[in-house]
Amino acid sequence: MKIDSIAKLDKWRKEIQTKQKAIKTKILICLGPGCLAGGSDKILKEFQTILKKKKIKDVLVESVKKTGCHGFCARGPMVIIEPLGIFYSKVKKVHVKDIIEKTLQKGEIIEKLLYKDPDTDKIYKEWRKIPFYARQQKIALRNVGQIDPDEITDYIVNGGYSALAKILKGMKPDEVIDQVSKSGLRGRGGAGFSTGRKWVTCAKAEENPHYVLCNGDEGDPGAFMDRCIMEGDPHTVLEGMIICAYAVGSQEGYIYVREEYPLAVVNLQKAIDDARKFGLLGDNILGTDLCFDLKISKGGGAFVCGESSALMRSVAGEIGEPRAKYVRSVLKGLHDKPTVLNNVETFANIPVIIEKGADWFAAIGTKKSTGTKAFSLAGKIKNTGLIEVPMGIKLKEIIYDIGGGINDNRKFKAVQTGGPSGGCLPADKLDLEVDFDTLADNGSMMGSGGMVVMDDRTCMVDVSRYFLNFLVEESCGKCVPCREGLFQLHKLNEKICEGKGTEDELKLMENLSKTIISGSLCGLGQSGPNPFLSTIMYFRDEYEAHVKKQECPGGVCKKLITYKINDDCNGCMACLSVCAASAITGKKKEQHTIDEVKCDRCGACYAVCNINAIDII
Amino acid sequence: MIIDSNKIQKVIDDSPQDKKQLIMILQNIQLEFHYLPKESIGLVSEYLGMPQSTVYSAATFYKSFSLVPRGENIIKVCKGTACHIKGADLIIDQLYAGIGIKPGQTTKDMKYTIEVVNCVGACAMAPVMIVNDKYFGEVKCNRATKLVKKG
Amino acid sequence: MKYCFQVIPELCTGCRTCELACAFKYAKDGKPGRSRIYPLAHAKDQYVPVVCFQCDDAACVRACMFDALRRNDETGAVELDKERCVKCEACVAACPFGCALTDTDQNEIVKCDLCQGDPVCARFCPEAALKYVEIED
Amino acid sequence: MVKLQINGKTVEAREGEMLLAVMQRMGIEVPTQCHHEAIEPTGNCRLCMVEITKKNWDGWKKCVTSCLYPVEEGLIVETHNDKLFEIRKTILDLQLARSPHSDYVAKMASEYGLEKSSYPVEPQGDDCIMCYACTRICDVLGKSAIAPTMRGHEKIVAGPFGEAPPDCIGCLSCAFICPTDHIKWNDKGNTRTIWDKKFKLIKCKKCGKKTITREFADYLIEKRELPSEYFDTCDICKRQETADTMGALVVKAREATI
Repeated sequence: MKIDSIAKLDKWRKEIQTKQKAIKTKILICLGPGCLAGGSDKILKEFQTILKKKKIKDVLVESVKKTGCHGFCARGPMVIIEPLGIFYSKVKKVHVKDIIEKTLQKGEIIEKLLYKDPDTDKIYKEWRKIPFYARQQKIALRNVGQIDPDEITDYIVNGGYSALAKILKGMKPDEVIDQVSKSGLRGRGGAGFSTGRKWVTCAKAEENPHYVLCNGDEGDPGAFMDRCIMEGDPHTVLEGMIICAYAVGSQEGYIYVREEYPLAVVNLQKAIDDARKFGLLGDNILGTDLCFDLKISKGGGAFVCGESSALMRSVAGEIGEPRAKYVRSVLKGLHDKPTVLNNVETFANIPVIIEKGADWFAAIGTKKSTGTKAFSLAGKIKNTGLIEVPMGIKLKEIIYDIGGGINDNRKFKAVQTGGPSGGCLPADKLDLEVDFDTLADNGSMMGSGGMVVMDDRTCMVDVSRYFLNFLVEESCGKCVPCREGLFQLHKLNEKICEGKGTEDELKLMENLSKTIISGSLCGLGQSGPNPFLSTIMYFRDEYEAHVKKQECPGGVCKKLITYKINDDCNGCMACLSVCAASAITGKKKEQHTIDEVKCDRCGACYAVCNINAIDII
Repeated sequence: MIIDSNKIQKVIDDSPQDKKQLIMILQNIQLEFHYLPKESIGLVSEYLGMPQSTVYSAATFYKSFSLVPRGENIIKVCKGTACHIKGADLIIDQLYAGIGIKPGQTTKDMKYTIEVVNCVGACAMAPVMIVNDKYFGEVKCNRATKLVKKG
Repeated sequence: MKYCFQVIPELCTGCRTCELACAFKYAKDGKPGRSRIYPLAHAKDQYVPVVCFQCDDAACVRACMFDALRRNDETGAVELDKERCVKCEACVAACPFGCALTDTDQNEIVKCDLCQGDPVCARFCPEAALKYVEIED
Repeated sequence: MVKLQINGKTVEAREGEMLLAVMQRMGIEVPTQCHHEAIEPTGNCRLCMVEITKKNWDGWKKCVTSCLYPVEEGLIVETHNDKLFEIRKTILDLQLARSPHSDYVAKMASEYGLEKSSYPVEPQGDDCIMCYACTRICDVLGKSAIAPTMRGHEKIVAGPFGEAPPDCIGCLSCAFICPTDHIKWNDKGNTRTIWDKKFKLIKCKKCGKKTITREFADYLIEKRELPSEYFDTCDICKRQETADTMGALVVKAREATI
């Protein structure tokens, strides 16, 4: 069925609304990566099987909905029952029968499945009230976790494609751009370039054709916001791109998705096929003159392809080596034609901005960084997951109020933002307001929004080594400073981790970093030394401990630590069984010992010991 | 392992004959054979009318392509930031102890291949291991080998 | 204004002044091997000064894959851009008259460029067998 | 025409011209490795970096590779200062570690006071500085027989699978353009070897002198529509042929007038 006019779209929306009203209760089951690993697909099937046999008032098989990531991954798999918003977490397949019989049939709450705040012991029935959710404001993620990403009807019933209808009904392209400019929206991919300015430049470019590209190559380790949007609400990305195409006069677009996100590819493809089927993509969209079509381009596992010129070469089927961008890619982009490249989250904001207006959006966040930002919380933090908060929120609000603080109530050491191009911020920066400029002023960056929290058991020299290793592997190898510079920087960093570094080499590293930053060809190299520079800026004492005293305060660097079993050991044999070096000896129920010579410091024993009977010295 | 060139040709013939689709065609071949057989480089180059070196260059630039046969079961250990600080290395060590191969290697019986991937975007459940597209979160290192063998 | 380089073999006595003049201009030591012009005997005591014809549709220009040979419209000469030349010798192999030459001493391609509009060979030819003359368009 | 300032001097340049070209015209020398007129600039070596600013940039400066940066009206360019010296020196220092046996790198580095690298030297390191001149010239030729393969520090220039490149025609352009003479080749008898591939050299049908490879000649014949007989004889014999043909004409003309 082709929806060939705006009136038909409105009519269709009303029809779906009426139809969906019949389904009073909704059981939302998160099939995001986190919950999926916990077996949420099995839970979904179990619900469907039982409900097929059972007749319950207001509950149909269609009530069971699979959704994208609901955010609170630490508590997954989760089942949410709407409209009451009952939040069951850490659900297992065996619980399904109980949920159906007690909650759905009798309206009883199963308390043991509810969320209990570990600090206050308060039990929450409704998800919206949980502190993790209460502080959030969702714009880009508005539908993620709420709708079935496979159903275009779910998107439409929640107001989807009405922004598109709005512009087609009565906004000129420059009016659309005007709204985007006024909203103050800045690119969510990292650099924070004004989206409106990008669109204006492309729209005005005389060369044709114009392309619209969506960057879904979320390569930053520790970030998964874009993944969740592409998987959980693919139509919002499409709608954002179609609006952009209208504004800049484009007929062809690509979504570049990383290979590591297979589900995102599947869901996006389904969305594209559906949109095409209903006349929301292709020729004469909604019966107007607008013609725009989209294709998915799959990346091949190269971090550097997140860089715009490399991404464009990759879309064109070439190797993803960046080129110097002295002519901006918005003018000479894909196939050397004017191209708008925005990231997934940026496009996801567009429909809301059009719908609610630039002023509404600009009022959220800070003056220079408007709106909200999605972050992925990971690392040694209690409430790992996906969040969206207004810009300007303090780091500590994110980490403590939403994130629930550090695992095992250990001491916070640092938070890494911005991925390999970003940096680590120490405890005295927890009062920082999170926005593009503040983070950059403090030696880190917003990046795409990954936040990895580190506790006192993390070694910052090791963290720097980790990122440099990553960058050495991911450097395309084209220009000398990045290829050779990062390689040497990593080697020197490794020496420090082994306790063999010298103070002169530290100085050499700092000097080398300067050349890599100003001498490299693309953003990967230009920001490559950031992990090193930000850790040495805030944690110089740790570097000095490695260099001067051959000590690793974090207890991580293998060459500088020894493992010892203390008197708490109850002889459970757990450590012995994982010791690949056969360095642990001891009888059952007797204290074990570690042979320091044989021990290769892999740390497996430490990781499996449940009673803290192993010390790192 | 002997791969029938006709089979490769068939995969190629089903793809658009467009230089811009080079990476996609290579992906399609890999999807079918789990790696890029040597012959495929020449066949793709012929099909698209581009030099073999260009095809080979792309096949070696992108990490997801493998030019050597891979095992029946692909084990991916995530080494994203979150997984790193939560002990991804331990999983790799334990897998080495358990099945005797390191990342990038394949067991002699062609049963397992271990690969390290840079973040699969499931950071909230770090450390993460993926066995044939099945995700395992919060992997305890001493259970890694068991999880792999169970599949 | 256009110029044309004329060779009048009838007047050539084989004195080799042209060769020397050219060699002196382009190689300091004046080794005749560096000359771009070759007075060659075709019969006993009969000579032809063989030099680049600056052909209209020159094989050397066609053969050069790197666009290093281009016509100078002012002098009418096909000139070699040394900065672009990679010395692949395609021009040498292609020229049907054997007039793109390799200077093996210097490992360079040498080619007559009519001395940028003042061919020294013509200037020094005692018999006026070589002439650089103005022609009508 | 565009007016800009380089090292305090105002110069005019054609629109679209790269800074490096203007600098070279002015006689300003900056080191370059990957630059060659016959190929498009790519900015691999980063040695030709200059610092640019504009009046309205409020003192903000940025480093750009002059080989790739087109001239702009009002641009203020500095080609030599402490920062640029440091960048160039560090780059050469890094190359010295990677290519410790290269005379080419050693010579350039010594101009920056570097006798040996500050970094751990890779004794196995080869002379390839990854300037891509070879692959770019092969691209211009239209063959792209060799290409950068792998990535990052592992990157090398090679044919597919490190074997003899099927598309190579043995023209030697890559070897000739290579600034460090890293690409090895040899001609022995009738055979030329490069990239582990063997080629037959054309033998002049008159004197037997070896000219270019059969493959290269065939490529030129096909691509540039050149008559194949042009390639049968060597330049010396062709010159003599020319003399003979012209001489015969003179004789004929003389006989006609008599």
